[in-house]
Amino acid sequence: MNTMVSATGSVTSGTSAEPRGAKPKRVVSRRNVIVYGTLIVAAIYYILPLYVMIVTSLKGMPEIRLGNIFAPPVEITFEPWVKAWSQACTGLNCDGLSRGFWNSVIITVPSVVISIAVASLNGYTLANWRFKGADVFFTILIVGAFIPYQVMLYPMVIILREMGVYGTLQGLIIVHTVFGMPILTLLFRNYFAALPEELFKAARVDGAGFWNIYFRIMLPISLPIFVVAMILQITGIWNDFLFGVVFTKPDTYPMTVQLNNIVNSVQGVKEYNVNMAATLITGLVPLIVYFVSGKLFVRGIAAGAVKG
Amino acid sequence: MNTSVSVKDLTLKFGAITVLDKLNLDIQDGEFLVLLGSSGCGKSTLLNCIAGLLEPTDGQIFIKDKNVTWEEPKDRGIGMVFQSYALYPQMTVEKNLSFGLRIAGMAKEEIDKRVARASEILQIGPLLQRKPAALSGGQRQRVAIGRALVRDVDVFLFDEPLSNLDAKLRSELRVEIKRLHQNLKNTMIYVTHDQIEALTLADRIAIMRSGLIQQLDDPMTIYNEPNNLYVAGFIGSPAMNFFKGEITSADGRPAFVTNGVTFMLDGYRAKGPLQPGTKAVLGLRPEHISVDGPETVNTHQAVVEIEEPMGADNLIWLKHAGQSMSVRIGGNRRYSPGAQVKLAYDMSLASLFDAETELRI
Amino acid sequence: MNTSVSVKDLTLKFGAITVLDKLNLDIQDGEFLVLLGSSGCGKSTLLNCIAGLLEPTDGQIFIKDKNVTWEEPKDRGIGMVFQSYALYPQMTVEKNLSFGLRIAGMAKEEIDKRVARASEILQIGPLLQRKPAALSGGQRQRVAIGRALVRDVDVFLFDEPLSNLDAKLRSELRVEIKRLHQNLKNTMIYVTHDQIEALTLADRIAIMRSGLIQQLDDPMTIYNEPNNLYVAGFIGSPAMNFFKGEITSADGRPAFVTNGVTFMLDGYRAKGPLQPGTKAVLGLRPEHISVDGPETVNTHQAVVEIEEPMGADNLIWLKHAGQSMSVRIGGNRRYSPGAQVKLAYDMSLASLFDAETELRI
Amino acid sequence: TDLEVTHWWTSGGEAAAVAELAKAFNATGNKWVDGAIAGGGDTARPIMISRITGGDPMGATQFNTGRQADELVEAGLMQDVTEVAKAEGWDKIINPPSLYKSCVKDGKWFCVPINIHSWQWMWMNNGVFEKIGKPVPKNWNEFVADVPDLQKAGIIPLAVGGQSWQSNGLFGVLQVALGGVDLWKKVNVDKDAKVAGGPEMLKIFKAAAQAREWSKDTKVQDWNQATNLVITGKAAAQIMGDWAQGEFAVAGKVAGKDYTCLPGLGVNEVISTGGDSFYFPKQKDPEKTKAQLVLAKTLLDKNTQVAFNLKKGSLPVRGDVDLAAANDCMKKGLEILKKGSVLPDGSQTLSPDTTGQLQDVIDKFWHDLSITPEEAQKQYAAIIAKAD
Amino acid sequence: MERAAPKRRNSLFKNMSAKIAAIPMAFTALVVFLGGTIWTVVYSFTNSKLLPRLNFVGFDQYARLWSTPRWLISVENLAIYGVLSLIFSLVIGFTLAVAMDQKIRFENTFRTIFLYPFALSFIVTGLVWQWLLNPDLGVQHIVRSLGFTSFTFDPLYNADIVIYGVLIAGLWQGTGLIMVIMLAGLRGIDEEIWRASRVDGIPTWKTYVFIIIPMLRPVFVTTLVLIGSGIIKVYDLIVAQTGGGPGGASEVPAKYVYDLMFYSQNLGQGFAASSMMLVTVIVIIIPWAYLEFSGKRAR
Ligand SMILES: Nc1ncnc2c1ncn2[C@@H]1O[C@H](COP(=O)(O)OP(=O)(O)OP(=O)(O)O)[C@@H](O)[C@H]1O
Ligand SMILES: Nc1ncnc2c1ncn2[C@@H]1O[C@H](COP(=O)(O)OP(=O)(O)OP(=O)(O)O)[C@@H](O)[C@H]1O
Ligand SMILES: [Mg+2]
Ligand SMILES: [Mg+2]
Repeated sequence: MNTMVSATGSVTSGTSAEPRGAKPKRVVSRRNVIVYGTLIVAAIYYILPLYVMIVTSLKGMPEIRLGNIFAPPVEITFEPWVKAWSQACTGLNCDGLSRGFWNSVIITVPSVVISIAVASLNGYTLANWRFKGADVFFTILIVGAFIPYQVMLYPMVIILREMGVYGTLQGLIIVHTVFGMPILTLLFRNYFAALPEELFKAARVDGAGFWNIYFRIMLPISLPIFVVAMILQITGIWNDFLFGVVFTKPDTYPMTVQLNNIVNSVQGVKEYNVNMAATLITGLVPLIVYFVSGKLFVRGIAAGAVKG
Repeated sequence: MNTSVSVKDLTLKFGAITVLDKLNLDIQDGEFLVLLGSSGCGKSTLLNCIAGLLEPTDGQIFIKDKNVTWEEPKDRGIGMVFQSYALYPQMTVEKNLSFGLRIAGMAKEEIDKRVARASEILQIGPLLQRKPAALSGGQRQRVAIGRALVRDVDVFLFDEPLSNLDAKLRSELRVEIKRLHQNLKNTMIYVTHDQIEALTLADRIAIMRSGLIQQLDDPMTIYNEPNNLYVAGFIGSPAMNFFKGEITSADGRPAFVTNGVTFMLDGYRAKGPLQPGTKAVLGLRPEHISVDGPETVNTHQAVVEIEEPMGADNLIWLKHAGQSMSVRIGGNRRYSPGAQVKLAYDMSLASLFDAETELRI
Repeated sequence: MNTSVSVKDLTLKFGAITVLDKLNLDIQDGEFLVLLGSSGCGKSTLLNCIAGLLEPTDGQIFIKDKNVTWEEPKDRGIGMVFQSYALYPQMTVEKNLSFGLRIAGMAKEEIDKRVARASEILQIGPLLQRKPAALSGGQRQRVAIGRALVRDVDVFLFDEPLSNLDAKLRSELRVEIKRLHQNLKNTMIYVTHDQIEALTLADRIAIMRSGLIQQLDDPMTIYNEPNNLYVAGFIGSPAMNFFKGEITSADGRPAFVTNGVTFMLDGYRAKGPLQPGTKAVLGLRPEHISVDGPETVNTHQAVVEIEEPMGADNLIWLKHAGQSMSVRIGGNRRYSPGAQVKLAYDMSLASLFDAETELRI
Repeated sequence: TDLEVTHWWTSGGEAAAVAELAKAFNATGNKWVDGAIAGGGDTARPIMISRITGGDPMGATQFNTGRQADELVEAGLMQDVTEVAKAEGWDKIINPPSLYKSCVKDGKWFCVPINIHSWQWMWMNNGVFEKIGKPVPKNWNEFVADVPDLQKAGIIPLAVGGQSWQSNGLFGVLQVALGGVDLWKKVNVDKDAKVAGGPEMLKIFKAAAQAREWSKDTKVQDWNQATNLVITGKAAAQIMGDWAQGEFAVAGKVAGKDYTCLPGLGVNEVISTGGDSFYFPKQKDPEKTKAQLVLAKTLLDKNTQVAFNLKKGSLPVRGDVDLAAANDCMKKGLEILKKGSVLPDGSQTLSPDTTGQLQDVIDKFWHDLSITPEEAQKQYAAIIAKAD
Repeated sequence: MERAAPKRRNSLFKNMSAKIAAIPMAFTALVVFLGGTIWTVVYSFTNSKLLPRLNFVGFDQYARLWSTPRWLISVENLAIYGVLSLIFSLVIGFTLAVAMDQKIRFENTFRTIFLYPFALSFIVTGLVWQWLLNPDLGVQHIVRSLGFTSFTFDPLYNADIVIYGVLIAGLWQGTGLIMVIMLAGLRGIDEEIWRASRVDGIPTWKTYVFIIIPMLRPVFVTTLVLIGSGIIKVYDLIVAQTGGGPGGASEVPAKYVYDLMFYSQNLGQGFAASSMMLVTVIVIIIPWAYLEFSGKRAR
């Protein structure tokens, strides 16, 4: 720029060569290529299995036998979905997943509610009503988060037996509450600890006790973390197989057990299309929960997980 | 008049850390007491002990002559206003105000009456149906006070209620709190680390430092006759100028020498005889030094280093007796750096401290 | 002297919101310019545009006569100090200072030299091996300045660098920044909403309001002769007292009437002839009113409502001409509420504004 | 009375067989509540055991005939069905008698054997051999000779699914067929580590090493998928228990025409008498206990035995039933049974723990081609030495 | 005023409600986790078979455990899987979070895509990837049918690389959550840090590496807890995808425990393996949890 313009002078007229306003940007910049490239490649990796499942579930068996699992269906059929939902057999029962669906609902709803209620109460107690020994419980819980479920299976069977609730819905709810507790308690504790302590003090001066503060002050302002806890528990409990199968009976088997039965009961050839449809149907509830509440989930995560 | 709040030998430890150490404090009925001190000195801790939100390790607390050391906060007859206001975000203003009363199971009409009265006093009538998020800082503050007001308590506790506000609002609300106190005539205990707040609001100020009360006096006494070096340096902005030196006598009169410069102590009201040879610190407030005024027994030359015009006033920083000092003059008098000025001091307003004990002499 | 930073017709929109609207500003070489305005008026936005951290929607920016509108921040010859300091928390002070230089591939000796110089200027030598978490607020602040310093830039940009500090520290660091400017003689642009900072630091102050500069002048002019009602009300703490009324003439001399009270305007330096009948606003600063002093042409009676002792000064709030007003008097003069006082005004220091255009008349 | 019955029979043929049991039981005025758990015994057994020990027992449950439920019986968790056994004279009708030995503890009956499953079979697709222009092999050695031709034709000579019990079972079959019954007994019954480490055994390992090469292109997990490879002609043969027959049946294949079965690989024609038994966990409700006894009786009923075993492809436990409808292969089996060439099953002679350990060794040897027969044999013998 | 002070309340009854509310937590912590652990450890010194019996045999079970090739393989697999899963989860999660943080278009869409696998169970994940990685059906089949007939990609049937096949599926399921947490962390970083680094002229990637990552410590801690607890528990995925095969090449400790306890009916051995896992967890976690969650946060 050799024609250095005096800044006070006639710059305002500005030649077109003179930079002015926003710097022009190319759409296909190197940065965009890298960023979107990364995202798209990753997106393919993540979306591919879902694509394959959907496509396969819409094909007939002859088409599947021909090969390409990535090819879109030539002839779309909903037969596999119908079969998976209401006709697939396990042993003598040929009513597909439909039976398990309501069992799953009956198991999931109270388990989610109770496990979250207990965990949020734990978090609240740990964050606001610290008493001697509370930290010890918490440390044990955190370590408990690392214990494989299989290891705890036997002791759990014995505990439930001694409590006389083995094989009942209550028993299963207890199991889910116990094993959901470590992570959920951690989340709730972090969340409540990040709330201004003065809120708690103000309520105490106002004469509110433990339960009043919990129900009337803390609960109403914890929506984000409740959403996170709910999503984690709904997916966790809905997807649970081990406890569902060990702690229930055939007529109360959840959907995952039915799914396992359908997928693992091979009748001659593997009916991939039915299996895929069954898989999709089983995953549908948590998937819907995710798609609906994705934004809230991210917000809640920010509130509960990041502040370590 | 009776004592309203009385703290006896209060000690509080967090594990090994002693935050309050055998603290004693008596507050009169209807008094406005300010606890002033730098961050971390234990002000909030003391207030929380009085409120019953922290359990003291030792000692007793009396409110209205009743030993409340082990009472629940709600049974102490106190109301509290917090720094962040701590309004319940999910409740409307009205619900915020009435929450405590509803918890206590008070009759609906009585609640309404009290809320109405508080909202009238604080002029928040039109806001009653809003949620805290829809209020400005000042309005939130008023609601927070209202929450204490409806509970009809004897003692109001404030924990830095203005520190989150900007300067302009702060000075407005200061006046409002003062007015409120004049109307209600409750006992108020107010924690702050802003000395202007302390000076303007308090009937008495308790200056705290690491869990101990350094001086408990009315604002003017604290400002003009600080008990010790810490109080002297803490109060006043710009801060008091300090000179380290020695007491001597010149012409048979007591004097103070520092770096070869002599200050005659004529007019200083010493607490006892001034022993020549005592190492001492002389404190002079920037506004008690006159510049280029009539000569007195103490008139020195100095050079202007920096000028800080602050509108109404002008603060000039000078080099004197080998150290930097500040002098406050009228906003319309200007000195540029390098200018020579004549300084004169009024020793009746000065403070003198023993260099060792740091106590006023 | 040359212009150091020059902003031409700068416009910036966030979507539909226009934050800056064809703003023009010329800053001289070595000048200390303060951008003052209430929250959200666009100060930071303007500063970020100058720094190159925000892209303007339209307009140009010149630094040292070079058009830098499209330059990267690092190529503009600017250094910036942020409100939160934005120190890199995991690096020692030394690393913080040198990181930019090392990235730029500067020779080791040169880096060391610059760091040494900066740490000397800012007296942070002993802190060089600490991490930011182990520094006090004031020390962090200095490191943040140091980071700009080592880059050896022409223009320093400060975005409310003191607003996170407590009052005491703030006033100390203010002096330090002023001293730094006197030594370095760089151009400095300083954003704040604290008027004391603006008044004490600035060579010139630009008062901003919703993206527009209201007045650009040296501090004394801004304080004593505010351009318009907004500036008059914004600057000064406690704020200027305003009276709404009308210009008349009494005894053939210009006067101002409000609520039946007449103020003679003798000594007021009007910009033009004062038209009787004009609706106007009279502004009187609290410190320009004398209480119980010698009588002047303007002497009124008033009743004290509240007293706010602030140590060095005493602020009294009075009821006068049907409204509340504040007057500042010496810290040792006390008035209790209810006292009758005599007020006298110096009209040469008053301000008069057209009630409609809000401009000074 | 409703009685919940758990089992792991979920494949096509198995389910059809269970339906016969259910039908018979329902005909007694009770109700069979089906509790199938798919995924095989490995998946199902932990669940069954948990429920029994957890105090929520099912009405009846399948276990493999053998030692799997011994401790449950010892712990007193199982219903004593001696009453029915005596009345029905089970000790006389069950053939071979070795079958019920594991049901009887201290003279009391705790379970009902329901079928005989033998591992000792090889299944071959006749069409495949037609394609390569060879006759269907009559024994293992002939099969070995055909392997190169099969491979040339792009056919997997031997289909073996990925699950570890499949390779392990196959190894057992080789042991009996190529090593002889005596060798097998010395190792599996007498737990003679010397024999297990001896040269005879090494031959078996070498044969297995050959077989693993032939099977390595079988990229399926489940046994019935492997069977399916044989059915569809992608593979030539599979060594698998008689339950594989059910798959052929479901696919509409006819024994002798479409496929051929070789008991004992055509070398050593024996039947190992594995199988399934039903146990009856103790119930609180006396009504249920009654129903359990009814079920026990029903299971050994002649008609039930016939109907069930025809569908299941297994052999009945009663020597006195007429299996006129049986197909070619089953008849071969019955013949051998009549001759008394029977062996106990591995699960009757070895504890599940030992079985599991042996299985790990064989499984690893099968899939890791770098392990030499000698190495594998050494580990194998070490486990036999410590076996219980 | 000299009246006797009211008695200090018995500290046991102080905050009674809080203590009552903590009963489920105390029960879980003490009875289930602590009690269950102790019970497990005690029985690991017995020769329990199908049912737990107090028939002590000293360290026999441990001696056998550490001489069992399958256990050794399991431990080795867990180590490989753990280290790789940790590294890749963090790297992929962070990379995606960074890409998502570039003010991109369709952010919601991308986030949903990355996150949805987390809604699916490991059983489903295992099945899907078993199909995709099946050489006769999935990726290998497709690439071969495109003409690259020598292309081989059958991790699930190759003992040497089977654990990587499992890893592919594990990452697919879990990295979305890590990404979201990282993203939340990135969004929480003070904008001014970015500005400062731009003024300092530090390239974006260097800012991430030298400034942002060190600032995200608490976020990394949370993700470590999540990934770590997931790794130790890995079981369903293996069972659904490989069943531990081929030839036990993808065995993991949790599966060993389960199989020994229920399949081999050797509880003592299963408990010994459990105890080994517990000891490892405790040795790693307790000091860390102590540092991370106590003291510092005290009020
Ligand atoms: N729960 C606690 N555990 C340990 N130490 C604590 C705890 N709470 C406060 N302290 C310590 O006690 C001292 C006094 O704290 P306090 O909050 O009373 O100070 P303050 O005077 O209110 O300060 P500020 O003006 O910053 O509010 C501080 O040094 C603080 O670190
Ligand atoms: N990224 C953005 N998108 C939309 N509006 C914005 C954005 N950044 C700032 N604004 C708006 O622009 C206006 C000016 O903001 P700016 O930060 O410059 O104010 P400021 O004068 O620095 O205030 P403060 O004193 O609070 O820092 C505000 O009204 C703000 O809401
Ligand atoms: Mg405090
Ligand atoms: Mg700003």
